[in-house]
Amino acid sequence: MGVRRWVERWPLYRQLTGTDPLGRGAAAKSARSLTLTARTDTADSVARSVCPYCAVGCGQRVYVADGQVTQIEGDPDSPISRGRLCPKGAASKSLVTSPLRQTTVRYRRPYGTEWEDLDLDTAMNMIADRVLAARDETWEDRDDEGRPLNRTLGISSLGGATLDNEENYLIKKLFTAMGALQIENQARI
Amino acid sequence: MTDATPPHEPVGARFREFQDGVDQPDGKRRGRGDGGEQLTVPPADFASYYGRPILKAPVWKYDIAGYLFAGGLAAGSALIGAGAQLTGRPGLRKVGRWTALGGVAASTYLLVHDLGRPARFHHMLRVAKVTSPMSVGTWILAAFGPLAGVAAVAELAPLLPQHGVLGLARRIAPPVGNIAGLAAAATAPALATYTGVLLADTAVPSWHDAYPSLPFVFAGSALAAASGVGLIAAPATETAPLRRLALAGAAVEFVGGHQLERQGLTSEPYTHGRSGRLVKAGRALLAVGTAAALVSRRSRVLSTISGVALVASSVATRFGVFEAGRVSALDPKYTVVPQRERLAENRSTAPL
Amino acid sequence: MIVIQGSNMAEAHPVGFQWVMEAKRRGAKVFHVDPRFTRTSAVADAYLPIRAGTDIALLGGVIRYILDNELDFREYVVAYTNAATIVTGEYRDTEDLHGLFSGFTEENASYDQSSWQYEGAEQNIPPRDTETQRETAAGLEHESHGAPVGGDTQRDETLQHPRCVYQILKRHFSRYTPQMVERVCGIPQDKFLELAQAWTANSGRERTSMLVYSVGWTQHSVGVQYIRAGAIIQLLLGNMGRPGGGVMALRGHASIQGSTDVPTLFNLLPGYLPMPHHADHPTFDEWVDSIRHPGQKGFWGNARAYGVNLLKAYWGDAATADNDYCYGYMPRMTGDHGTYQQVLNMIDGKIKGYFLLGQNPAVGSAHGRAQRLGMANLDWLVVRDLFMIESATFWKRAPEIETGEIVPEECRTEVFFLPAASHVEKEGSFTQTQRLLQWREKAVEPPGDARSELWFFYHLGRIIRERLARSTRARDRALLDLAWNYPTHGPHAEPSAESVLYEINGYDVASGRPLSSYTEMKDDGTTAGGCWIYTGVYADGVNQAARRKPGSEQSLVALEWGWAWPSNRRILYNRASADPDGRPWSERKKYVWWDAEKAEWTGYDVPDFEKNKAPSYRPPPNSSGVAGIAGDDPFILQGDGKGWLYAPSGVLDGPLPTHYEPVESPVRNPLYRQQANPARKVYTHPVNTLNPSPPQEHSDVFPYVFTVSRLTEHHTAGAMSRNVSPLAELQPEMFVEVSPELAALRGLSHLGWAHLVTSRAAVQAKVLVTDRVTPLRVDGRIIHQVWLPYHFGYEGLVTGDSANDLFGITLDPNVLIQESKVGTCDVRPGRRPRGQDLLDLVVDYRRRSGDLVHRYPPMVTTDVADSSSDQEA
Amino acid sequence: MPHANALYGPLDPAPDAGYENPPPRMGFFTDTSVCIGCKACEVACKEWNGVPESGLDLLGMSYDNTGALTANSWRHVAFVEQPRSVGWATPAFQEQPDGPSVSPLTAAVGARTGTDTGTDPGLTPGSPGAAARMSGGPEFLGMPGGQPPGRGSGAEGRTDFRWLMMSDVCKHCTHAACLDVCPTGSLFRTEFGTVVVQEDICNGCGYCISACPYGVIDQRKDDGRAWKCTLCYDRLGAGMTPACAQACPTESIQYGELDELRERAAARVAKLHEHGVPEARLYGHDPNDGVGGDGAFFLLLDEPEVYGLPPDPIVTTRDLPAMWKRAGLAALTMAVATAVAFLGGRP
Repeated sequence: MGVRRWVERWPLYRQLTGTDPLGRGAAAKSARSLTLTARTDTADSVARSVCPYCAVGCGQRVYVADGQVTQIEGDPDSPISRGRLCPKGAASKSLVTSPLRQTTVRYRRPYGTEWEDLDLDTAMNMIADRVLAARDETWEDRDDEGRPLNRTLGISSLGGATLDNEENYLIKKLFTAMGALQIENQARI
Repeated sequence: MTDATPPHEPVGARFREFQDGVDQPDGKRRGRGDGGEQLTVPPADFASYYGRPILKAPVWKYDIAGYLFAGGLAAGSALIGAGAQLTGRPGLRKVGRWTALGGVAASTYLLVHDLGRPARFHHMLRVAKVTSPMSVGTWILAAFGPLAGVAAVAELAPLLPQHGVLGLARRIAPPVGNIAGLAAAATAPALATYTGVLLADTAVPSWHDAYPSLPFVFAGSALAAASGVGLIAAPATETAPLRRLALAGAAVEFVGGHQLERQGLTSEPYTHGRSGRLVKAGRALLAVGTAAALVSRRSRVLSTISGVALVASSVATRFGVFEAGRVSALDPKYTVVPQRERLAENRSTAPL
Repeated sequence: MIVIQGSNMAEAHPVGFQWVMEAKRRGAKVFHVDPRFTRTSAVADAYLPIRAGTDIALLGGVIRYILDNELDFREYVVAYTNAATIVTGEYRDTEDLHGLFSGFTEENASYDQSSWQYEGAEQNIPPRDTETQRETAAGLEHESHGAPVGGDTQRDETLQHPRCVYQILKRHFSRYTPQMVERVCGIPQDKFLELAQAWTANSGRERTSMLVYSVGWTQHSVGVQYIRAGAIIQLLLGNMGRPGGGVMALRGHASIQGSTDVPTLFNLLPGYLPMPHHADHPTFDEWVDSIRHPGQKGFWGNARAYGVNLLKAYWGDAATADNDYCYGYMPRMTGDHGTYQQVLNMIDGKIKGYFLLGQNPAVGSAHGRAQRLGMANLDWLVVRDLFMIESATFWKRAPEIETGEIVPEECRTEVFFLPAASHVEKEGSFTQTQRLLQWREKAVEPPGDARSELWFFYHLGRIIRERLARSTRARDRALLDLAWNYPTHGPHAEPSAESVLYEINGYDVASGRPLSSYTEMKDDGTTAGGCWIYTGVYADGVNQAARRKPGSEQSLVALEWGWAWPSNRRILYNRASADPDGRPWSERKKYVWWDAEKAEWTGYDVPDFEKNKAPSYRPPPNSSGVAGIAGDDPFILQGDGKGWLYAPSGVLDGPLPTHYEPVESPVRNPLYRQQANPARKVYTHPVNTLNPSPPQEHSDVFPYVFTVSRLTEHHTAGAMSRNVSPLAELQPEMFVEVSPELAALRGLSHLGWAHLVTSRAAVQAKVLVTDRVTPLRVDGRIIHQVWLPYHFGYEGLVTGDSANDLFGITLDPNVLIQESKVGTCDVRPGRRPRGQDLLDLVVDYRRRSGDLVHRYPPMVTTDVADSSSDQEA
Repeated sequence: MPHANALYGPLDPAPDAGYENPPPRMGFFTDTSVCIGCKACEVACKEWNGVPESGLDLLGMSYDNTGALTANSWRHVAFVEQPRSVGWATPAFQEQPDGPSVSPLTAAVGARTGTDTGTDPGLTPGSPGAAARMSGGPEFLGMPGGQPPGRGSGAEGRTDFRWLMMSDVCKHCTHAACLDVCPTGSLFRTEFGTVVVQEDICNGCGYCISACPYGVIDQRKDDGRAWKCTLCYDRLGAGMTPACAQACPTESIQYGELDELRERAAARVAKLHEHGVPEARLYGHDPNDGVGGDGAFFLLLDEPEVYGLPPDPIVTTRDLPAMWKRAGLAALTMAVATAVAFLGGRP
């Protein structure tokens, strides 16, 4: 039985007995080809997303298997992009899975010459400390004529325009409450 | 800072070459702008994409040129072995059979070594495709190799003890060897000539256009080389047929080679450049070897010289032909110009 | 017809360009105007090479062509634009003042706008102090609405009155002849006429033409006026508010539109509400009144509600009518706090800390050296990005390390690099270039320490509020009273983005019901909403931005894909797609129309008009707010409901576009004695040297024009493409494109090296000599232009010098955007020197071109004879 | 029995390869007249198929830094700058103060970039002379003006200009030499009529590489195997569009049933001819051509060789029967010669 199956799977046997005597097609099909599937078909989930590059707003479908992004391609449903992507959009999977992505906090101490590692919680607390200190040091309560200023000019921020509306909203809200005025964005540039 | 030429630091190895050429002549000439000078590049009579080859040059390494030689040698030697066997020349037979085995072993090694994935050599046996000279060749080799092996091993019979199981083998070996030797010889011409098809059945212009002649060149070269080995190694008393065979081989190769040079533009690599020099050297050596063979008669020295020349000729021819193919694939001229001519011809003969 | 100018659409917006190709397939003609022949030009029906920075001269030429030949869409122009409106007799044009308008004050280099007002409206509103407007980039407030106009205007619908806008326009543009266009722009007259004829021939009842621009227009010291000039043409030809028409601003980043709508900009609050100014807006009422202008017409009459809702959204229960909804918590502007002012302040040691959130100014902002020197003089810097970008590693890898200007051991800046989540690792909405909000679903968890900005700011706020919990200081009340309770989920306590969107949308305070339209916003504190123009995105408790009904199952307008502000309208001012009586201008161009039977506006899109306001409606005298807009006034967010050919206020550098040379130009302005924009924003700072331009001496030290832009294969400052292998390999090295003629002149060879020198920096690049770049004949001289991509920096898979290092800092006065599309430079063969030699080279250039540190180009040059009488050598 | 046209001539390849009732033959029609050279096809292909990087080299061949189809680039966008008119546009640089065109010279310089390694995958250097010729077009015979660029101006300067872009790909020939010569059956014809390398089979013999008349298939040296476009065989199986065609923003790459694509292409050519682009022509569409027609064919605006395509490719196996005959004859000659040599000496 084993031998027989082995022989039957031998392309030469299929050549001699099947429809493909020249061995250029059906007979030559390999085990991998016989079971080949598109990985979009076998993905665990698909997220409907939007391209992060320019402002055209092309629809993307993000395919995920085992918690990893396995494919990102254009969403044919999008009336804007009709499933198409430019080279940058088409490279989105490489963008999010790039081995060059930084995934840990890095810290350069004053006058340091190398990066150091830092725990995320520690970093958050250190940043909060510095924000509060800078704010206190540079706080302006009122102008020369006694009109309110309620602000600090000791803190700046420059945001990229790939941030979400919700993120921008919280950034502006927090900084405004903090009195930090110098909040800027790529939109200025 | 003045306009002194700044240091050049090539960003990548690939730039080194054009850095040399680019930053100097044109730039300076244009910079001075003293007029009149022609800013030209060598003219070409055909269009192309940045002058780049249309075809991919064969990725085969010189393994394959070696394979062509070794396979041919094996085939010719098997024939000689069989001839010697049938005409009662045991010394020559032994040399023929051993050379056949050596040749086929070497060629198999070279063939496998040249694979990108040598461990998958056996995939060659998945299919048998008449459209693939390599597949056909593989099956020929699969037949020839064991036969040549058996024939050669049979020559070891005298070394076996007279009695016992091995004694039986000692008695059976010669007839088995004889059958195997004849069978190997029967497949040998195919082994020697299919390689002509192997090269010709490609898009490589100088190879493909040479399809009528390459099998002959290779057949002749195989005979010459095998004769050469025989002239060197076989007892002088048994080499008479080899002189005739060398002559015959040379004749066949000369005729084939002559055709190679008559196939239009794609002959150029066979006559010019390094490949052309190799081919020419092959022919010169062939002439020398054949002549030496004819006059050598009883001279051991002359026979050896002849043999070496014939073997060297075969090596040179194979490498020359191999290289000519590479050259013709790398220059878009050999792809575009003949195709353009063909189109023009078709157009002029097409009914209006 | 599609005119693409100031944009390389095929390269920078390839997928959007499919619609251009679709139109072309259906017979539309595509014109491309650009300093160099690009991939857009390659498929265009006509390409016009232009000298960088002269677009207004070309557009002015088209305006003159239209007016001279009376090719305007007269019915549209009379009814829908302010062409008939009469302007005060005080007004003086550039024709009278050598390129200045009336009202210019030299001391502060700004205009008093009162002499630009409509007749009879001069005293109605005290024009805001223009200098303050400039410092606070007040032009940006008009992204959602026009500047105010007071009272009723006087009109002459025959357009014959010498002071009606139409006649003023005609006179203003009278010198923009085809000959002048050729002289200024280097565009041959035939080519110009081809454009002008096609544009006018393809506009009217039956046909429309579209105008497309990008940052090729905005990044100029006269940037806003470029767009004004384009808008004037589109209004004159009746192309606004109609399908296949309009002015398309192609923005360059996924949510850059969102970043202005829900701004992270110093001068704006969400929904284009101004950030309070210490002098102008000391109280809540003064702030509100400055927005709504009591007595004004149009939708800004409800500004109080928008303001109250924002403050309620910010401070929740703490915001009450009694405390002016916590208006007192708001920080106040005193002047320019923009990013470039900040950078100069950093260099001067005035700023302690800096957050960079997915932004890479070391490469992406003008004057890269100033950016890096600024960052090297901070106490601390927080960089949040996907990749290790140049702005995070300036302290060890910047070019200034090599020159010794930054020494790691002496640089005190403490740097925190926090990895950010990518677009598939968080949910949220992007607003794309057509104001369309689209929701992204989260696909996977971010890796390692990577987090969203939402997470970072929510938790930073949480920690800060915890630290201050026991504080009794007044200044901390704003933080402690902040409504900062967002539900979180998941292992990292990620705040819910939908809950933030819900707050942005607005809700009824008592019931929590999401508002469905900004018209539901109340000014009594019973509703709260973070961004009034986004109200409706969460209507009915449904995330409208997440709607994804396939395009194939909808009309072309696709109203059920995502959600566009305002009110899901896809074409703004689409009332103009119907004639004054509410009938479509033509069957071909039918879009929105008045259904008399049902007495309502209807059509393919959401009508941008009050649904039941009949075309015949005329406002009663002295009406204000929305009621003041007539039934045939389509431009409902303009004070007078009209499309503004002439802007009596709101545009700080003149009511009409005027060609001024770029601040750095090799050419004396051929049109006027006034060389450059007299109202531009200038920074005098030792680091910010500017190359001399005529009529200054030594402009010949920097004889060539350079411009920069994008490649398809890369994205802005390069972090998102130079770190991505399949993109990096497609454009692997910094290069400069030069014409064969300049290559011959300067001894450059293809694939050899060249370096460009300005008074700021020298930048090296591989040379691509190409026919795609042409010299131009400008005012009798040959002008050479070169082009560079600005994507390269010193980090990533592929690296190179940054083109933005070449630029100085000069800004447009209206929106404070820098002039980074044109500058002058010298071009030299070979690589640039390194280390001290590099500094010496730049210093030498500065010396040869005069002592630039102390000599800025004069703001006003009207006292210097013009070019026609003072031919330059 | 094999079809009479099994080696040459018009043929529906899938049934000939042993598929009973195969789906319609699928293919690409690449319309270069609407290509904007964005290279989305190159990237989308790499993303889907996991194709490795192909080198970080500035080649100076206009915007082409890929250079050629290789084992690591299964789509390749060619860029050609020419001082010629494109039918749909007015002359780009009319009345500009230009000297003569520099395109031939830059092309000649670009030709010298690359290495000799052939397929590393790498890029073989070209011949500068032949490169210079590409930007002149077929009727362009001399070199550009005899003086340095910039010297002349006005009428003698360049006025016309066009920038051709074309996304090249495996042609999926009806008669695919690579497939024919493959000794392992790694290369095979799919039910969709496409030609695919089976990566679990290929042993890197390299024969296909010499056999391809288009220079498409290539060996990846560090891997040993041959690689090329699969026309996204896995996606086709799932009823999806190949990655490149799906991404293409301007429908330059169209995917579909080959018969329908051929009709569409003919209509497009007719339309272009009508609109003043007489140089538009199809390439690889004709079932009667030397490879039996391509599964991926093109609309070109210049001669094929300008884009790096062979003008009249013929599948090498067309001549295979004749080759075998010659080999048989040679073999016979060899046998006879041997016999004569051994017997002839013994009268």
